[in-house]
Amino acid sequence: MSMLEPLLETFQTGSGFWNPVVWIVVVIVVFLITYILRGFGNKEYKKGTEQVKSFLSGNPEYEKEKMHIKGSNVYWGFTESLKWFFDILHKMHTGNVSDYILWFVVMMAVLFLLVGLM
Amino acid sequence: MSGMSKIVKTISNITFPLITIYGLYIIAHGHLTPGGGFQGGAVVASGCAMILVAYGSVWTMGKIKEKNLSLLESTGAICFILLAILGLGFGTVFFNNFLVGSNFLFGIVPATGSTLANINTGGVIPLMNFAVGIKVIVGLFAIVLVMAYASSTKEGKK
Amino acid sequence: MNIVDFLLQHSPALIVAIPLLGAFLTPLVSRLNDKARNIFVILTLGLTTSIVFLLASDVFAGNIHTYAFGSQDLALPIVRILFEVDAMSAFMTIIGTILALVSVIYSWAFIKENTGLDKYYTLILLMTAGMFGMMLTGDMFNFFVFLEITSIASCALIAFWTNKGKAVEAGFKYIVISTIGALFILFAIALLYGQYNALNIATLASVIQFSFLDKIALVLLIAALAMKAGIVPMHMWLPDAYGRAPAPVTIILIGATQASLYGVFRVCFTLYGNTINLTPVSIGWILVLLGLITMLLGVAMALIQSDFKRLIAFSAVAEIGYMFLGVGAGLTVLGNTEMMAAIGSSAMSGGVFHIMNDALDVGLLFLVAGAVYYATRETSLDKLGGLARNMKYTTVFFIIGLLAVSGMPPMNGFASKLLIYESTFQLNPILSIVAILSSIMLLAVFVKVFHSAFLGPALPKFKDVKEVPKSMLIAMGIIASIIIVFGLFPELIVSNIVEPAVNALISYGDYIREVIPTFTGGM
Amino acid sequence: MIFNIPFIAVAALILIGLYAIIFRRNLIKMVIGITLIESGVNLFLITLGYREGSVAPIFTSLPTGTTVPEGMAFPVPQALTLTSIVIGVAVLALMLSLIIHIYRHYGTLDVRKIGGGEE
Repeated sequence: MSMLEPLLETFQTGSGFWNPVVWIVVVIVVFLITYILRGFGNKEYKKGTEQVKSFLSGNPEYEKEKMHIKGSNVYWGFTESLKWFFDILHKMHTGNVSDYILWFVVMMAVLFLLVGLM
Repeated sequence: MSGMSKIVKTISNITFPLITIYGLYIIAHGHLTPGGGFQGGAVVASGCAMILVAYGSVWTMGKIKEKNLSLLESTGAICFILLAILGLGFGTVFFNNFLVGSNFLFGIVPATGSTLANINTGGVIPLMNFAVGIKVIVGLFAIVLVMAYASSTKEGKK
Repeated sequence: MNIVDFLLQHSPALIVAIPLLGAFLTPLVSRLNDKARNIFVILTLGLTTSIVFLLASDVFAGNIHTYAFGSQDLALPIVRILFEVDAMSAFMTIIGTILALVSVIYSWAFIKENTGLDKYYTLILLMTAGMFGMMLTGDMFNFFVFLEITSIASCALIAFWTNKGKAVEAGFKYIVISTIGALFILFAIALLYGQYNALNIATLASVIQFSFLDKIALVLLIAALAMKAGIVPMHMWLPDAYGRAPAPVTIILIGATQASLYGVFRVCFTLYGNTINLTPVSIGWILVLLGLITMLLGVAMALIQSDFKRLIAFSAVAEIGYMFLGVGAGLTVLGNTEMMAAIGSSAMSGGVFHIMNDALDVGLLFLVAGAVYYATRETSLDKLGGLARNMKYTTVFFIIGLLAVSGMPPMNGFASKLLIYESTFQLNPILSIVAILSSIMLLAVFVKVFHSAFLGPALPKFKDVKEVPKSMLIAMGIIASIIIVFGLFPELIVSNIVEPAVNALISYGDYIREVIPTFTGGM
Repeated sequence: MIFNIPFIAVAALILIGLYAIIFRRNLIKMVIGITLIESGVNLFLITLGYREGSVAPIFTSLPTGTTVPEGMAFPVPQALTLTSIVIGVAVLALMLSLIIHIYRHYGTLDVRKIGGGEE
């Protein structure tokens, strides 16, 4: 046990602490509770009946492949509402190496102003 | 790029040995005069590049295999590092000049001041110059050769 | 004198020399056959790794190693090229060696079908040697030389798939960026040399005055090294290079980027350590500000990417912001013993620990992206889907990487981010709010990837996709297990490895006194 | 004033090089700009090592009456410059070979056309 002691030490962050081992115990307990709760509902689940079908407000179900939300469509609402911000970002990233160097020179000038003159 | 006229080829044939000798001189005297492995190697490589221009890259590629060039190049680099590691083995630390003062190969300690230069000095420095020289000659020539060959085949395709 | 002492004494030179010798022996060995070459490269890096750990164990015990090339002693430290290894250098070399070893193991299967493999392995070893040189050297000019060696080798590797136009273009962008950065670094070195007639970092640090020319040199060094480290708004080369390079190259490229990051820290803390807080506008606050912008913009750009590898590359940009935030927060209170003990040291522990965590987490994600590419020949998230059915191990590794990179407990990313949040909250609450916000957005970004690439119905075109070969699984498994170990025992890692490194940065006087014994100053 | 001319040349070379990289569209001209910056930095290093009336720093075959080491130019900047030139050759070769590949793929050397499609 004395060998294990340094492994189980609590992680001090200066103003707080964090012990992963305790956290893992909590995770295992929560997992067990979830499993028990799942067991209650599992009895009423029957394969092959209407229970398995998905319900889309009465609309017909598409094929499985078409139902998959692709990478660009995830967070569509978020990106749409912040369109002005992402448009600026798109304009920044031109993919042109001259612009990269221009950013470097601009950055250098800003740092000069901050460090050199003040 | 195909070969150039007969005049160019003849002049290149005549000047190529002179350029090579001069480059090798710079490599060999690297520890005494300004110069050394890289500079001499660049001179020799420029001589090789002249042959390349005169005879065309396809002809040169047929004479010299690129694989052998890269093999020779890594040989030069290995020689350099091995000399440094020998400093660890025979001397005390990495890159130690273990030959100096041994009166063996390049082992004489020269007098400072207004003396005439003695080529038998410098310890491992001349040897390292040779290693670097091989690497630079072959490396630069391989770069020029591959570039010329790549652009010539491109033109051939068009 | 037994062999271990001998190796330990000469280890700084051997760590650079063995990969270098191996690099040039590789074309000779590959004449035998391919298997011999792969084993040779792995053995070379394995030997280097063991020497790195030997050196690191001694350095973490409190000894600073110096190694003057070609001389018997430290008689002429101004002229000799000097390697100086303190705990921070040793910490960085451990990261570098783990990444390099994993990369060559992964390459065995990943790159098998390509031609020109002897050159590939030569360049990998050359790049590793250059990276180690940057981390170990104690000489400014030597730092520049190794920076260029790393840049040239990595540029050639980024453009390794020359049949792809995008890869060649990314390689060209990378070499332009790194050459210009390196030239400005050389200019700064020349400015310092012209004033103080020295190139050695310790010698320079002991006499530096912070004159106007020194300020110019500082700005040039920070701007150029920050560009090489991928700080917004000079980060745009990074997604191109990371996204287009083969996955095993990308993972070493992370190490090379972090070597530049190490350069920023070394310049700020050691070279200018005595004088850095003489300016009214603290350099530390500039670093903190850059870190915040980097985090926010990196994660925002990652959110809208549809290419797997470019997305991870942008999140890697965001991760670099955390390191700048943590270490910059420490730099603001450098020289103030009270504040340093209260805030600075834990913020810097977070920042420095996060260097290692970022290398492992982002590295693992890149390897997973490479595995997905290997299995499906596809990197676009719009076309991937349902891969968890066919690639079970890869999915598990992706989940581990996802949790780690977004700072979820119990992975290692959480421990370092917790340190950063708590310490920067005391400095200014806005800092930690931004840090937590971008961490949440990172989780959102990777949940998106997980959903669109691994979940969903089985797509007909990926019906025959198989799990990737063993060597790639082993490479991913090594990193994943290190991530879990670091996550479960953070106190062990922080007190044994991270805190010595942080103390080496803070007490820059020890670094200088190793070469200039008469120097007084530093904590 | 006359001794400041090299420094003015250094500044001019670096600025012209930066101009070429940022505002020229041809990749070859950008590479020329990088080489100009490199020449500027090398010139700066060499100028730092110069002493008025000094001789080359070679210990044998010194002219009679040279004071050692005050009468000699600094050797270190020359070594630095040489290293930097060697690195420059390697970088130049690499950049040009990449340009050959870029030209093959895109059929153009215009920097605005090769970078398209990045987001």
